[in-house]
Amino acid sequence: MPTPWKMFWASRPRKCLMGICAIATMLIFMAAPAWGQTATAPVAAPVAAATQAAATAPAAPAVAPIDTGATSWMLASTALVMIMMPGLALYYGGIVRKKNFLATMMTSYAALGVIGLQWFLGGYSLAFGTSHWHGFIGWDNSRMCLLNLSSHSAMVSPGGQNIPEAVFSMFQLMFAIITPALIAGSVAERMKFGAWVAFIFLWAYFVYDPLAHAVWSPDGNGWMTNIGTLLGSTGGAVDFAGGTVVHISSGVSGLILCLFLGRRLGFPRNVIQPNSLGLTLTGAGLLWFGWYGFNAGSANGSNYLACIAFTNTTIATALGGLGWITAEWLHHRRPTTLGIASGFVAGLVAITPACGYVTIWSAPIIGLLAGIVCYWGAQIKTLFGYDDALDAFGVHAVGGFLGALLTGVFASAALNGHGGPNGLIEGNPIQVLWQFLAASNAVIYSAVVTAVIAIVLDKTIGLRVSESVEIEGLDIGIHGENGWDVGTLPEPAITLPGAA
Amino acid sequence: MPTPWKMFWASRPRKCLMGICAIATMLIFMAAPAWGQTATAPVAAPVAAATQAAATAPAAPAVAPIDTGATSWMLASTALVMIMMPGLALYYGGIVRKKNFLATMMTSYAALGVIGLQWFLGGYSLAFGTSHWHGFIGWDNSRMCLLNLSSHSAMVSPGGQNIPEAVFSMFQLMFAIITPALIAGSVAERMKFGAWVAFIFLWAYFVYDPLAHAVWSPDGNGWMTNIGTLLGSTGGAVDFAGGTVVHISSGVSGLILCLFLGRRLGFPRNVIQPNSLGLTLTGAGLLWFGWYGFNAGSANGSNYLACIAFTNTTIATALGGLGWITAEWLHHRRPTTLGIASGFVAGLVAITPACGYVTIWSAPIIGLLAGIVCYWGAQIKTLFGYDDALDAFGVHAVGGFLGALLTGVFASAALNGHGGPNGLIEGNPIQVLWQFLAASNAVIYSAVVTAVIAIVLDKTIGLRVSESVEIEGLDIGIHGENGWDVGTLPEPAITLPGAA
Amino acid sequence: MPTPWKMFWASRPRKCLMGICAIATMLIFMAAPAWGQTATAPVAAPVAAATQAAATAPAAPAVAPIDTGATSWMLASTALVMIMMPGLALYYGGIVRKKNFLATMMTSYAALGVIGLQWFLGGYSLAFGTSHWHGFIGWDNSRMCLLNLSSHSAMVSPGGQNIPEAVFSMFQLMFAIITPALIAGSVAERMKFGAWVAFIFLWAYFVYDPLAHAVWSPDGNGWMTNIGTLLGSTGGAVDFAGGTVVHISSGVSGLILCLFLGRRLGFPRNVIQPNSLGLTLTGAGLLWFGWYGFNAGSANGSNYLACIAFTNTTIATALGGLGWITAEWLHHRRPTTLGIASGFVAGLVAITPACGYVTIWSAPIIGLLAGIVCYWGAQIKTLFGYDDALDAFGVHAVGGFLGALLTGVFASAALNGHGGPNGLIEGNPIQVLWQFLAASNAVIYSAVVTAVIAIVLDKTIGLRVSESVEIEGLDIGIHGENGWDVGTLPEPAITLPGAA
Amino acid sequence: MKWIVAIIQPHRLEAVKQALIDVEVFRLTVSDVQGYGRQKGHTEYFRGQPMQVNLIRKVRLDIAVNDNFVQPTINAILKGARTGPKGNVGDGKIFVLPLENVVRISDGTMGGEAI
Amino acid sequence: MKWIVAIIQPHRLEAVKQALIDVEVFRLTVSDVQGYGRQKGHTEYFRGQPMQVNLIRKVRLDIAVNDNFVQPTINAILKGARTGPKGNVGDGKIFVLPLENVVRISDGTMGGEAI
Amino acid sequence: MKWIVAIIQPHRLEAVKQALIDVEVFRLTVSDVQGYGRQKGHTEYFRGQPMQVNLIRKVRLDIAVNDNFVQPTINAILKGARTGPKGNVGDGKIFVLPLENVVRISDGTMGGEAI
Ligand SMILES: Nc1ncnc2c1ncn2[C@@H]1O[C@H](COP(=O)(O)OP(=O)(O)O)[C@@H](O)[C@H]1O
Ligand SMILES: Nc1ncnc2c1ncn2[C@@H]1O[C@H](COP(=O)(O)OP(=O)(O)O)[C@@H](O)[C@H]1O
Ligand SMILES: Nc1ncnc2c1ncn2[C@@H]1O[C@H](COP(=O)(O)OP(=O)(O)O)[C@@H](O)[C@H]1O
Repeated sequence: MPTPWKMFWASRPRKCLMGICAIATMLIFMAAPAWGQTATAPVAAPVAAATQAAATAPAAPAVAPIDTGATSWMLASTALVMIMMPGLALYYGGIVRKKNFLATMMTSYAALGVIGLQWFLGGYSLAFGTSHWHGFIGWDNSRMCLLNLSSHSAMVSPGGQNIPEAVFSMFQLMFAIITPALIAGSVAERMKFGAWVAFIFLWAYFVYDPLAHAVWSPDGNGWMTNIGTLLGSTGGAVDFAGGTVVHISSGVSGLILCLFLGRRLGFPRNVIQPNSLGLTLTGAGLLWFGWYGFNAGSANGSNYLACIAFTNTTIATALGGLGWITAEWLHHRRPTTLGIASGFVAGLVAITPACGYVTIWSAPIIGLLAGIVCYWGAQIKTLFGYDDALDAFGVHAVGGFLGALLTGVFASAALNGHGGPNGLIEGNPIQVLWQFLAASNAVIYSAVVTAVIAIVLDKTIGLRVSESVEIEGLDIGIHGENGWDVGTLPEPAITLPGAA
Repeated sequence: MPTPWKMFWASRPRKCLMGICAIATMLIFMAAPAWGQTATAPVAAPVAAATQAAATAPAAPAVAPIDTGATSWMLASTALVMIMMPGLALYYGGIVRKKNFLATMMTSYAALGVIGLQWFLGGYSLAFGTSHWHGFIGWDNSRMCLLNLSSHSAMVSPGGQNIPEAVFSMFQLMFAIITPALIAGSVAERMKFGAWVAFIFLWAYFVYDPLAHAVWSPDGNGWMTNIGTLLGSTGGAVDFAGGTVVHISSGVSGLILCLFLGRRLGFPRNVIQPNSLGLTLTGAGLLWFGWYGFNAGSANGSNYLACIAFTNTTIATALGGLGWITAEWLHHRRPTTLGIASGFVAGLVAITPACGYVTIWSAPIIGLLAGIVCYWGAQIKTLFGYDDALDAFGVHAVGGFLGALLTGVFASAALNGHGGPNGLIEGNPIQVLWQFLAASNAVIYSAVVTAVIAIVLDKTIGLRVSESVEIEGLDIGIHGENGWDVGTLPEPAITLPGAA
Repeated sequence: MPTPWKMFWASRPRKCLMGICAIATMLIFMAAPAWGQTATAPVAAPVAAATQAAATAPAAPAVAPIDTGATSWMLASTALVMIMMPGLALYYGGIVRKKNFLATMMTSYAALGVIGLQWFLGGYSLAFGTSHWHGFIGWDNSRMCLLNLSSHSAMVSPGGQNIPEAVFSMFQLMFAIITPALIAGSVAERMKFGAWVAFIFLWAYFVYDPLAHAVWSPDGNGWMTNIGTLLGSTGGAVDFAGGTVVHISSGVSGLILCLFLGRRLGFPRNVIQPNSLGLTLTGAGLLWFGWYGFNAGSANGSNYLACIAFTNTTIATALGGLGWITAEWLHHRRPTTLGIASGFVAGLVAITPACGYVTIWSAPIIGLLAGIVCYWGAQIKTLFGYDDALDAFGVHAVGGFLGALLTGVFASAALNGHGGPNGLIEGNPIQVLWQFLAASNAVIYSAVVTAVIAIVLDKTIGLRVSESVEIEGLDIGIHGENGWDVGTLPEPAITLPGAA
Repeated sequence: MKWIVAIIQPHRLEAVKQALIDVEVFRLTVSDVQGYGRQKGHTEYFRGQPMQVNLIRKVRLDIAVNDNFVQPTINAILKGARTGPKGNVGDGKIFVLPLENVVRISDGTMGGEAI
Repeated sequence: MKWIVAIIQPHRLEAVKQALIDVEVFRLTVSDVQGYGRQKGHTEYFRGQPMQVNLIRKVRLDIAVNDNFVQPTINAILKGARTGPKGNVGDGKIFVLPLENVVRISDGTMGGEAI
Repeated sequence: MKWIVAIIQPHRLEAVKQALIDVEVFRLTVSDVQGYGRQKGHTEYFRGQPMQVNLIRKVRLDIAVNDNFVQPTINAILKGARTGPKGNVGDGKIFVLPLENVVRISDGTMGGEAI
C-alpha cells in the first residue's frame, strides 16, 4: 500500500504546493518596490481616508490612546461580518437540491479557512499596504504574515478614532472572505471542491486584493478613489462598504465562472427544487444582522457616520424586500418567501456603497429600486440561457452596479462630514460618471482576471465534477456525506469495516 | 390580456393605496397641533426620561460630544433586537404544521419590511415626537420621514450619555417591528397574507405608536408615566423595556384577532404537529440572545443600568425555563424541549418591564413565577375553546401582565438611580396600583382598537384564507412554495412553461 | 388520584430537594472561613489579575467612573458567549440520530437553566470570591445570591478598565454554563435527563467552580496561577480564556462519564447516522461567532489585548479547519463538511488558552496542529473501544491539552503587556512545565471528582435510560416529542383525550 | 381476501379514514407517494420563474380485507376521496389485488380472521 | 412465487433482517409507512396538552420469494418482529400475495432465479 | 391486468419515466424505499471512520397496466433503468403481480379502461 507521502507526491496536493510556491514568487516580485522601505510607522500608515478626520487626530508622541468605544464597536462589527458566512451558507444551502445541500454550505465554510490563510500569507499586505503602481496594489513587508500586528503600538484611525490595527485587519479579512464566498451562488451544484479551493485562493490575490486597495487604500492613493484625477479632472469614485469591491466583483466573476462551467444537467428543467426555504430565510436574516457590522462597521468607529450607515441600511433593506414582492405580485400574483429574502439581500447590496454618503430619505428609494431591478436581474438569465444557479450575478452584480450609480446620485457631502463627495442631486453630476467608470472598470477587471484563472484551473485540475457525481449529488459524490436523514424510516444499518 | 396597470386598478392594491391615502390624511390631522412649532431643537427634544441624568448633561453649545462607548452598545443592541425577528420566525415556524412552515416564518419577515416603511412614514414621529393630547401621541414634522436624523447635531441622551438620534430611532424601530410580529402566534395557519400586511401596518399607527409614546415619550409626558398624576395623585407606571407596550399589547391583540378569525379547521384535533422543534429551540435561543439588546439596550447607554438589566434578564430567563418544565413534570411527568423554550420566553417577557428597576434577588422569583404562570396561561385556551394557535396571548399577555405587576412589587429606587420608583417591598404599595392601571388600560385600548381594525379588514379584503387553501397549506396556497423537500425521493420532475 | 404533592413526596424531586439541602450545607461549611470577613470593599476585591494594569487604576474615592467602551464590549461579549449554547445544541443535535435530536439539543438548553440557578446559589461566590484554602476555592458571603451586584459601586477592572461587576459576573456565568454543556457530547443518546440535570448541577459546584478559581481568582491567589511558587520555584500556569478550565475539564469528565454509562446499543455499528449535518455546520458557525466573545471578551475590556485575542482566534480557527480536512484528505481522500466544522472547533479549543499570550505568527501553527492532532484524537476511541459519542474528549480534552502546552511554547510577555509570561521560544522553557503540571492536575482532579459524582448518581437515580427508551429514541421516550415531521405525508390524525 | 391499494389526495385522508370506519374497516397502512397521472401539477414559483410540478404528492392506502368487505371498502373510499360532488381529475384510483394469506405477528393467527 | 408484505415495528427491523438472513433471505425492500390497527397510539405532549397519536410509524418490508421460501420467511419475520415472548398488539402483520414474474434489470434474467 | 412494481436507482427515475412515456404508459406512482439486495452499499465517512451503508436508497414505481402493455412496460423499464450497456448490480428488479380490478375515483369507472 502506498504511504500517504507517496500518494501525496503522486497527486494533486503536490500541484497545489507548486501553486503556492508560484504565489510566493509573485509576492516577492510584488514586494520588490517595497524592499527599500523601512518599517512602516504604525500610526501614520493607514491613516483616515477622510482628510479632516485625520487632521484632527494629534500626531501621537508614543502610542495614541485607544478609543475604547470605537474599538468595542469594531470588535463587534468584525464578529457580525463573520456570522454572514454561516448565514450565506444557509441562504445558498437551502435553495439547492437536497443532494447538494452540504456541498453548497461547504463553499462558505471553506472560504473561512482558505481566505483566513491567504490573508495571513500576504493578502492583508497587498490590500492594505502602502500604495504601489499608481494605486493598483499595496505592499508592506511588515504586514506580510500580519507581523506588525503583534505590537501594542500598531494603531490606526481610519474613522478618526484610534483603534488597534489588529481589529481593523480582521474586519477587512471578513470582507475578503465573504466576497469569493458569494461567487458560489453562480456555480452551485456542479463545481469540484478542489477547484473551488484553488479558485478562491487565487482570486483573492488577483482580484479581491487589488480592488480593495483601489478603493480603500489607507493612504488614499487607490486608483478608484482618484479616478477623476487620473483622467485629468478631479475627484473619484466612492464605495462606502464595498458595493464595487465586494458585490460587483463577485457577481461578475460568478457570471464568468458559470459560463466556463456550463449549465447544470437538466437546466432549465429539473434543477430547481429547494430543499429548505426556511433555512434560506434564516440565512437571509443572519445576513441582514451581520450586514450591520459590514456597513455600520465600515465607518471604522463608533460615530455619527456609523449610526447613519446603520439607519440607511435598515430602511433600504426593508424597502428592498417590499420592492421584490411587489414586483412578484404584479408579475404573477404570488409574493414568495424566497422573494422577500432575495429582496432584502438586493436592498442590502445596493445600499452598501451608499450607506455612509447619502441622506436618509434616499434610502427607501434606493432600496425599492434595488428590489425591483434585481427581481428583473434574476429573470434575464432565462433570456440568455446561462445558468447563474442562485443568481449571484442577477442580485449582486446588478444590485452593486445600481448602488454604485445611485451613490453618485444621492451623495451629500454635508451628511458624510468626512470628505465624502456631493452627488447629482446636490449639484455635482460628474460624480455619477466617476461612479460609473469605477464600477465599469471593476466589471472588466474582474471578468478578465476571473477568465484567466478559470482557464488555468480548467486545463490543470478541471473545474467540473463528473456527470455521475452531478447526478448522485455532490454531498455523497465529493464529501461522502448525506445532508438530511429526517424521514420516518429508522436509521439504515451500517457496518464499520473491520468491526462487523 | 390585461396590462399590469389595469389589473392593478381592478384589484386590491388599489384599495391598499387608498388605505395609505387615508393614513396620510390621518397623519396630517394628527400633525395639526404641531404645525405651529418651529424645527425641534435636536439635542433638547428627546431628553432623558430620567430627570437627574438629564440634569447632569450639560447644555451643549454646538454638538455635544458623542459617548463612543454608549453609541457602540446601542449599535450592537439594535442589531441584537433585529436578530429577534429571524429568531421569532424559527420559533413560530418550527411549531406549526409543515404545510404552513414558510407562511408562518413570512409573518416576521414581512413585519421587517412593512414596519420599516411605516416607521419612515410617520411612525417614529408619532411615537417619539413631542407630546400632544395629554401625552396620548407624539408628533414632530421634522421627524416625519426621519428627516432630522440626517444631521450631525441630532443627538439624544435618554440614558445620560450622548448618542446619535439615528441609532436611537433604529433601536426603537426594532421594537416597533417585533411587537406586531408577535401577534402572528395567535393567528397562525389561517390568516391571509394581504390581510396580515394591512393589519400590522394599521396596527402600528393606531396601537403601537400611541402606547410607545404613553410610556417612553422623550419629554416624559406620556400618560402611563403620569397615570398617578392624571388621577390626582402623584407617580405613574414604569415599563423598562416594554412589558406593557410590547407584550401585553401584542398578546391581547392576538387574542382579539384570533377570535375574529375563528378556529383552525380540525381544532382542537389535528392541528398540533410541529414540523421541527429543533428549529423552534434555535429560535428561542436567538430570541434570548437578541433580548439582551432589547433589555440591556433599553438603558440607552453603556452604563450600570445596562449591566443590571442584563443580569436580571439572564437569571429570570434561566428560572423561567426551569419553572415551566417543573410545572410540566408535576403535571404529566414529561419535561419537554418546547417547554423549556417556552419557559425561557415566559421569563424574558416577565422580566422585560422589570429588568432596570428591580434588585437581582427578585429576578429568580419573577422568572420562576413567569414559567409556572405562563404554563397555565397556555392551558386556559382549552377551557374557553379559542384557538390561540401558538399561545401569543397565553405567554405574552399573561407574562407581560405578571411582569408589570411584579415590577410594582420589587422595584427599588436606589438600584435604578435614574428616577425609578420604589415598589411594594420598598414601602410604596401604590406603585402596584399604577402598574395595574396602566397595564389594564393597555389591555382595553389594544383590544378595542384591534377589534376595529379587524372588523374593517374583514369587511373589505377579508381576514381568513379559503378552506381549500387552509387544507392544502398556506405555503403552496398563498406563496406558491414548498417548505421542505428533504425526503429520500429525488426531486420531482418540473417543467418550466415554455422550456418543455 | 394522588395529589401532585403526594406524588412529589413519593418520588425523585424530593430526592433532588434533599440534594439541594446537602449542597446548602456544603456552602455553609465552605463559607466558614469567610464568616469573620466584613463586607468586601467592592472596588478592591476582584482587582486585575494583571498587576501593572491594577497599579495604574487610581484608588477611586467613591465610585470609579465606568469605561463605557469596555463595558459595551463586555455586554456584547457576554451575549456572544450566550449564543454558543444554541450553537452547541445545533452542533451536537445535527450529528446524532434523528430519534435523539431534541434530547441532545436539550442538554445545552437545560444547562442554561440549571447553571443559571447554580451561579445564583453560590457558584459565583465559590469561583470568584476571595481565595481560601491556598487558592483552592473562593467565597464571599456578599457574592452569594449575587447580592452585592445590586449596587452602583460594584465595579471591577480585571482588564485595567472599569466595568460594573454585574456584567463581569454574567460573562463568567456563560463560561460556567457552556463547560458542562460540552460534556453532553460524550454521553449523547443514552443518558437520563434527570441524571443529566443532577450531574451538571453538582459538577458545577465540585469541578468547575474550584478550577475557575484556581486560574482566574480575582486576587491572583489561585493555585494554578501560582503552581511554580507552590512547588518552591516561581511562576505558574496561564490560561487566557479557559483551555484548561473549560475544555480539559469538560473533555476529561466526558470520557469518565461515558465509561460509567457504557456504550450505546449497537456501538460501533448502527449508531452513526447524523440527521442534519447542515444544522451541525450552522452550529459550528454560531460557536465560532460566539467564541469571539469567549476569547476576546476574556481581555475584560476593549483594549489591545482583546484585539490580539480576536486576531489569534480567527487565524488559528481557519487553520484548524484546513488542518482537519487535510488530514482527512490524506487519510481517505474525502474532505468532509463535518470535518471542517470539527477542525474549526479544534482550532478554537487550542487557541483558547493561548490567544492573549502568543504572537500572531504562532496562531496558524497552533491552529494547524490542533486540526491534525484532534483528527487523530477522534480516532483513538476505535482503538480503545469507549463510546465518546460526539468526541467531546477527542476534541476538547486533546485540543485543550495541546493548547495549554503550546501556550507555554509560544507565549511572549512583550505582546501580552499585562504580566503574561514568556514561553519556550522566548527563552523560558520552564513555562511549558508549569502548563503541563497545571493541565495534568486538572485532568486528575476532573476525572476523580466526576467519577465520584457518577457513582453517587448511578446508585441513586441511575444514569442510563432503559433499553427500550434507547431503541425508541430519547425524544419520544423521555421528552414525549418528535423531532422532525417534514416528510410528504400529511400530519397524522391526533386525538386530544376528552376532545374526541 | 383482497389487497386494496388506493391512491388519494393527501387532504382527503381524514375523510377516507372516517368513511372506512363507518363501514367498519379499521385497519390500514398509509404511505406517502408521488403520482403521475391525468392530473396537471400545480405551479410553484422560484425567483419569478413559474414551474409546473408534475409529480404530485399523494397518499397511498394499503388495506387487506375479506372478500365480503371489498365492495363496502371501495364505496367508502369513493365517498371519502372525491373532492366534489362529481369528482375531479386527480382524485385517485383504487386497485384490487388478490391476497392469499395473512398472518398476525403477535399471536400467529392466520387467514381471514387475522385481517 | 409470492410477494410478502410485512408491516412491523420500526425498532424490530434490525432483528427481522437478522432472522431473514439466517434463513437465507437476503433481498428485500424497506419503506416507512404509518399504520392504523388494533394498537393504541402513544402520547406526545404539546405545552402541557397530551395528544394521542393514532397513526403509528411502522416499517414495511416487501419481499419476493420462491414458493419453498414462503414458510421460512414468515417464520423468520414472526421470530424477529415479536416484541416479547407472547407478542404484543402492534407487532404487525404479514400479507402474502401471488407473484407472477420477476425480472432482474441488470441482465434481464426472469422468473424464480431472478428473485 | 397486472400490477408492476419496479425498484430502481433513484437517478434513473427520469430516464425510466421518459421510456415509459415513449411506450405510452403515462400513469404511475413513485415512492422512496430503501433496498437490501446484491449491491454493496456505499461508504460514508464520520470523522475519519468509513462506514458501509447497506440499506441503499432506491425508488419504487407502482404501475397498473392492461395485459397487452405488460411486456412493453417491462422493456421500457429495462431500457431506462440500466446504468450501463450491460447493466450493473444494484440496477434493480421488476415484479409482476396479478391485478383484479381498478376503479377511478373521480367517476367510478371500473376495469381495464380505468387504468
Ligand atoms: N395506472 C396506474 N398505475 C399506478 N398508479 C396510478 C395509475 N393511474 C393512476 N395512478 C395514481 O393515481 C393518482 C391519481 O391519478 P390521476 O390520473 O391523476 O387522477 P384520476 O383519478 O382523476 O385519473 C396518480 O397520481 C398516480 O399516483
Ligand atoms: N387489514 C390491514 N390492512 C392493511 N394494513 C394493516 C391491516 N391490519 C394491520 N395492518 C398494518 O399492520 C400494523 C400493525 O397492526 P396492528 O393491528 O396494530 O397490530 P397487530 O399485529 O397486533 O394486530 C398496522 O399499524 C397497519 O399498518
Ligand atoms: N427478492 C426481492 N424482494 C424484494 N425486493 C427486492 C428483491 N430483490 C431485489 N429487491 C430490491 O431491488 C433492489 C435492487 O436489487 P439488487 O439485488 O441490489 O440489484 P440487482 O438488480 O442487480 O440484483 C434492492 O435494493 C431491493 O430493494
